[in-house]
Amino acid sequence: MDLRLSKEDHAFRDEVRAFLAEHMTDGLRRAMELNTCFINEPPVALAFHKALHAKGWAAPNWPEEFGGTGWSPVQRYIYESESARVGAPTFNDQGIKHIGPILMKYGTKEHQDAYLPRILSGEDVWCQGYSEPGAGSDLASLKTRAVDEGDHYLVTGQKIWTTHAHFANRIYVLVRTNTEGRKQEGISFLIMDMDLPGIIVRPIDGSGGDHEFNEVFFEDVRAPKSGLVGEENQGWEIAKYLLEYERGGNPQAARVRARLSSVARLIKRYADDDPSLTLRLAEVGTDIDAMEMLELTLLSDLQSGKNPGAVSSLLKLRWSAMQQQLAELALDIAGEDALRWESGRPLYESLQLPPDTEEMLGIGPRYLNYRGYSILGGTSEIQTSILAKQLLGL
Amino acid sequence: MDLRLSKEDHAFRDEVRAFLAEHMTDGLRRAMELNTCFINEPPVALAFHKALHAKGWAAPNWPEEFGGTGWSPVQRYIYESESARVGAPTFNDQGIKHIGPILMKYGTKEHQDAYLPRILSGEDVWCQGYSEPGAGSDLASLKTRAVDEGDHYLVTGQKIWTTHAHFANRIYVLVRTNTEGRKQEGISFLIMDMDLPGIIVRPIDGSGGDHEFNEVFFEDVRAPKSGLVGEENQGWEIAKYLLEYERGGNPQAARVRARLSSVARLIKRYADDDPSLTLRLAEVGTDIDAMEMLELTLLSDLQSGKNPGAVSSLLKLRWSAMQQQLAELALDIAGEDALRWESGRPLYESLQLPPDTEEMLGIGPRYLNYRGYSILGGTSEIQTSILAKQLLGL
Amino acid sequence: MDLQPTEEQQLIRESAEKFLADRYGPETFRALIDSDARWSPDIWNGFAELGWLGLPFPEDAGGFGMGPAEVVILMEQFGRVPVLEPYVSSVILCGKLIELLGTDEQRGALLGEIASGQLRLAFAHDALEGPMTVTRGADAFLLSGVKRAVHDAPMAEIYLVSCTLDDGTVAVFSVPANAAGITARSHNTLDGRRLSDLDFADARIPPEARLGGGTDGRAAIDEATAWAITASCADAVGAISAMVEQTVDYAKQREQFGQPIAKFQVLQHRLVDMKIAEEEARASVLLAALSLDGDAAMRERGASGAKAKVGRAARFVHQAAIQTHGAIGTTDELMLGWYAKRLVAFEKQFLPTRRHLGRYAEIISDPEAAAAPLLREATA
Amino acid sequence: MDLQPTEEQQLIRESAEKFLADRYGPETFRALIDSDARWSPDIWNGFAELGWLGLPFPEDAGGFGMGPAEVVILMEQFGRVPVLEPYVSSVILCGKLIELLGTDEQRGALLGEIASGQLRLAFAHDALEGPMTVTRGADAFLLSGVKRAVHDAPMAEIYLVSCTLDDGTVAVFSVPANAAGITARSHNTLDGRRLSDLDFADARIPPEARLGGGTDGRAAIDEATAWAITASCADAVGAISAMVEQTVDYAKQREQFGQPIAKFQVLQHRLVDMKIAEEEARASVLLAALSLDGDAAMRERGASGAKAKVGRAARFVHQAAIQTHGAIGTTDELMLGWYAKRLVAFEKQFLPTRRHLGRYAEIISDPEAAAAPLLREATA
Repeated sequence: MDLRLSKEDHAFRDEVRAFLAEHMTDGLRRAMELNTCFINEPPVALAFHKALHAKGWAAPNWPEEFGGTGWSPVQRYIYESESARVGAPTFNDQGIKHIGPILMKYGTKEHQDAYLPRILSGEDVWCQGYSEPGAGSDLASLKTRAVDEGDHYLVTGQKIWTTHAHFANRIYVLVRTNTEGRKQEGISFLIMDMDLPGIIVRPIDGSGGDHEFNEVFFEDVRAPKSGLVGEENQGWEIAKYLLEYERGGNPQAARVRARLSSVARLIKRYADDDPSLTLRLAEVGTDIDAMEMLELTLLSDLQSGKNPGAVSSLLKLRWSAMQQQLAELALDIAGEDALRWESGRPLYESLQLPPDTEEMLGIGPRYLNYRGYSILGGTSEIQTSILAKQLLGL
Repeated sequence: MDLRLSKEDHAFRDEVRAFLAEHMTDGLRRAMELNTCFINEPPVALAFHKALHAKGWAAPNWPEEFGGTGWSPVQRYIYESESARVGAPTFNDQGIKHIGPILMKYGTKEHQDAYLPRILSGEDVWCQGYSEPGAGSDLASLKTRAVDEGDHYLVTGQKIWTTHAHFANRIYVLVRTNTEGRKQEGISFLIMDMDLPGIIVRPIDGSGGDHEFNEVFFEDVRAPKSGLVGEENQGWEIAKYLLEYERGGNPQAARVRARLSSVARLIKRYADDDPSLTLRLAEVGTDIDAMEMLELTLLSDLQSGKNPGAVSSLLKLRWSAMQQQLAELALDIAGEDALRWESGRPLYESLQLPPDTEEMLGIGPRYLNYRGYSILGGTSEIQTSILAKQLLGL
Repeated sequence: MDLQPTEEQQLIRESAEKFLADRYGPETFRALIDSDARWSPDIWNGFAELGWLGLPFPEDAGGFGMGPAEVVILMEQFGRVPVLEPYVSSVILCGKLIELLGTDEQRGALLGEIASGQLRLAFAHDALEGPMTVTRGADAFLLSGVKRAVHDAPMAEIYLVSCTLDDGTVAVFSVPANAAGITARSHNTLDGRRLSDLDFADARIPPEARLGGGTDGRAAIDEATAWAITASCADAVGAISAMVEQTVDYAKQREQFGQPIAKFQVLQHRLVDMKIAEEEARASVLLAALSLDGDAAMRERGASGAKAKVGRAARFVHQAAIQTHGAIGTTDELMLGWYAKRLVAFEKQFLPTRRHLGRYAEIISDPEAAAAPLLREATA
Repeated sequence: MDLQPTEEQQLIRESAEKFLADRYGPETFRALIDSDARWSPDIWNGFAELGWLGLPFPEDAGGFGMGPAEVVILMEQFGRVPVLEPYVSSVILCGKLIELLGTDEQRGALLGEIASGQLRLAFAHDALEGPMTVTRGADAFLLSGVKRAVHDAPMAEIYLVSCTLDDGTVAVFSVPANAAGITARSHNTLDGRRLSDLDFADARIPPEARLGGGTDGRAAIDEATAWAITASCADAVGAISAMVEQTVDYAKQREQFGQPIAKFQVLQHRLVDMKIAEEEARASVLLAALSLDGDAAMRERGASGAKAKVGRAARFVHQAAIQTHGAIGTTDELMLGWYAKRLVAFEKQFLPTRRHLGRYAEIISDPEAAAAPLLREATA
């Protein structure tokens, strides 16, 4: 057992670092540091994405035949980790990480030709219409109806928690096409253009002051049947494939380490005299070490062609907790200064202040937003119940 | 609202303090400080109990007609608190706090005349036969059978977790007299002499090294019918009355405060340089303050003749946690010295060491034994579920 | 020993419940949050009419002579709204400071105006650091420097400003907000209120503006601060209790997997833990309140103990309440988000939770102090 | 980057499982616990036959040249018994110290005897304080003073004793346990093992008994201690994993209220948290093991990080396991109580959890160190 990179992987890491050093401009770094949301807003990332696209690195997780990089698991891990370590933005993860893989597996040739290149190029921004007001953790009880009207579906209903619907020009939606039998069996997977008449987007104000989520209403939307992915009523299977992707597909260690490092910097600057804060930092540090080892074990399994087993819920559960602990620790370090509130968003556009004053203004919003880590994408309670089955056979 | 004692109560407190100052000898104090169990062993307390009895204070919770003190709720609180504060022992709580009140409410005149004076005088020591190997939290599923054989019951079965059965000459037992209908409805309450043929006591070694608990086997024991308390099959009602008594009937604040103070002394002596330990002590201190206020609110309600409501589960749950936290904190203060193990019991008889070396040897056993606080007398999980119903209507 | 609420205390609670339910519902709160001022003169007048603005002042100074127990009963109801108006700043912190430190003349001039609703004050104290310089001129003090994060300053007509003089005594000056030489830079706060950083540039303060003549202000500042901490702890208990109540209600009606989520044992137990945290927090506020008439050590133990305990409860409860609500809990769609922000702000005001725990730790690490029962000697 | 166990590593694990299942069941454990010696020469010889007593030593010194990964695999199985024999003291701590510090001659004389099972050692080091005085005589060192709490000393034939000399260097002496001038007072430990307090009264130590001639022993002591900490963390992971497994099994079969208690959601979630703690603890031990071939900073980060993390897991798991078992969990009727005691003892040996957390905190509070990924550069 060994944690050393091979010479080839090490050289690849150097190449990634060189790319990042060139394209992470000061402005981009500041914008990312002042980001208080889970993900960055698409406009921030567009220029960076175009540089990636020009280098052929727009889709690290896609096979070469679809314009991806065709990287090995280790290369992909290195790329994602180095990007996260320097705080590089992501552009349209819903396109690249989610609907892209879905279309490669379940889409027609027409779907693939129409959508995949526009995801790579950055022309299309996607959002995901899954959750509904009455269907959160219990996703399968969703009610948005799609009624077959010959050449189109008539879609009525409501989605909620739709991240960045206000930036997206495409949406993929789970709709109910059958109300009989098991609720999982009447769900279909449908893609639509956001400018279809009857699609209405209403913002949801996060208590951290950010507009990240939306409600999306479908009022008698005539959705072309060409948007059906897979078979009718096959949507649950497709969504499960995607959820699996969502919950464990991406290495998080470097991302959480970057936050650890930035909180370490906060302590040095503002609270060097309080050992209780440093000890809390250290506890999270040991947690990250352990989880990174589990992540690397998963990577090692993948690399050896093994089935990595049921760790995606475990990783989601634990990384969420660490992100929250670090945001909470930052709040405690900041003292009363964290009470000052700037309501303009994005912060990098609203603020004109010295760097360390700016930095304080992100701490409160981030603490509040990050409470969502243990909720969105499957609550910690749900993940724990999944693990009770998967890990312990309960 | 006011926390000041009335002049009369204040004078009473002085009287209690004077009594305790006289009868808490150095030897008794040492024995109590080296006690690592939940309760003290009866022999330690006998002399002290006789002094109490001589003063008419043997049964602070009994009405005067049965030889009790007839104290007001506040006086009783003061007495219990002052006793706990100086670490005074209790003698045969099972007699005075449990079976005594039961017999006053459910016993015949014969029961009362036969048993109550001998509890007061210290001649009788009682133990409680409730739990069984398969009936812990789910007490009502108990299986020990008592079959009516005319002039006696034939009792067969097994009890477990019987505290101090090896000291007791009497036992009160829940037995099954009916196997039909709801399981609660076939239970009777029976008292027996421990020297009846067929009663066998087997010690259970606690992992803290103490012998506090026992299994009690009933092998065709012929128990006189005169031992039936209340009606046949009324046992569950009687036990519930007693459980209510057990779970909230006694003020705990002073007892836990005494431990807080002793842990504060440990920190001063061994770990003055580690602020993390002092902060943990302080957290428990604020917890004790809050719970003592709730206890005093209960007392105030009692004093005004109000029904105090459902707080006994809450008090049990929280005091247990605090006792455990303090035992854990002591363990952390003690460092490697707490690894030295003296297996002789009681410690005050086994040890001949300087006082602060002695004190170290109680810390490990106490930590281990005190894990039982959140288990015995109703687990914390059960208490929490009771509170979900009582406090929140869930 | 008596912890039963008096009839008067019950009346205060009931009238607060009624007034706030009638006049200060979520719509009113949201309207104020969307306003620049972040407070309502109309509501403030209502408080005055009900006698709340003079509640703890002596009757001879236009007040109602009520004690800490009455204040915490009222404050808990305020926290359930949560009330945005500067009650703690004006009435408790500055009002008590004037009462404790001021001359009869100063008390007469100021307390009555507070009680009648005409005057609001803010305390420019900056307990963490005091970068002020004071020069004693011929006929006035000259103040220069900065007071940061003065809560509720934007709605105050008078600032009380603390300064250490050259003789080492601490002076508290009563200064009109619009006095020459004072500039305020105002900010919104995380919980929807307002604060200012005050710049003093040779601001001239006449000697008679010093509270209490030549008396050192330290003891009065400490005592008034203990009152304010206790009041703000009670406010936090109000927010906690509203969160617990709303979370229990939500769990009973929100269905997932075909049943109310309140049926899930993990949630049941968490809700119980939240309720217990509420009860404990309330109990420690009562202890703090009943310690305010004691000596300085007792007051500090009560106030710091409550701040530490309520701070811990505040954090656990707001996090658990959000988690139990799920995604909706992370938004401003319900009042929940505002309670959470109130509690975050609570933890930071008057020094953070862990600093108070540290103060309490210093007291309790003395074994004698740790052993002392809460029931006190009868007064002679 | 490869974290797949090799075939050899799987073999070590399987042979350990088999040997311990056959030869070291609960009855054997209990018989040893009831004995005065608290270890079994027979078992020890079995270890020797399987090559475990020389596992990490170089092949030219009679060992098998295995690395830290193999050691932690074996130790985890030891922790599942839990093995009472002084493996960490003799083989890892003293063995590694001899390997790292000793001259070729000393390595030749001692390591082979350890590997063959003829020799057990204990390290008299007392990291907390060193109340020893050393006088350099004409032909010998004279040692006086006390070494407290020397673990496994009662079954050792040789003590390694650390001393600071007058020139400031740290010497480690290899001293026969029965040498004149040494008195041992032995005690049982909480987890059923043995330790001694050693009194030295002008004990004469010939110069050739000093390991490594004149070399300062500090670096070797630190490195050997990092090995021992890592090994003892792996042992704790074994005890943790046994507790988790037995608690899950118990919850599945123990019925209350008409169903297995494993059906209660609160218990299910706690069992999951226990299992996660186990996985995390094992992962951080692996990191510590794979850091032992790095520089001193990397070793310390690995070892202290693991001690802190496994310590936290150990406490949570043993408390949760006892609670889930109910009253039977507080007794010695099941093996559970012995695992709990093993884990309590683990936390205290080689400095307690919070001291290691403090060490790790010093490292990680540097933002650069905090940001560094675990994957390392390829060696040139």
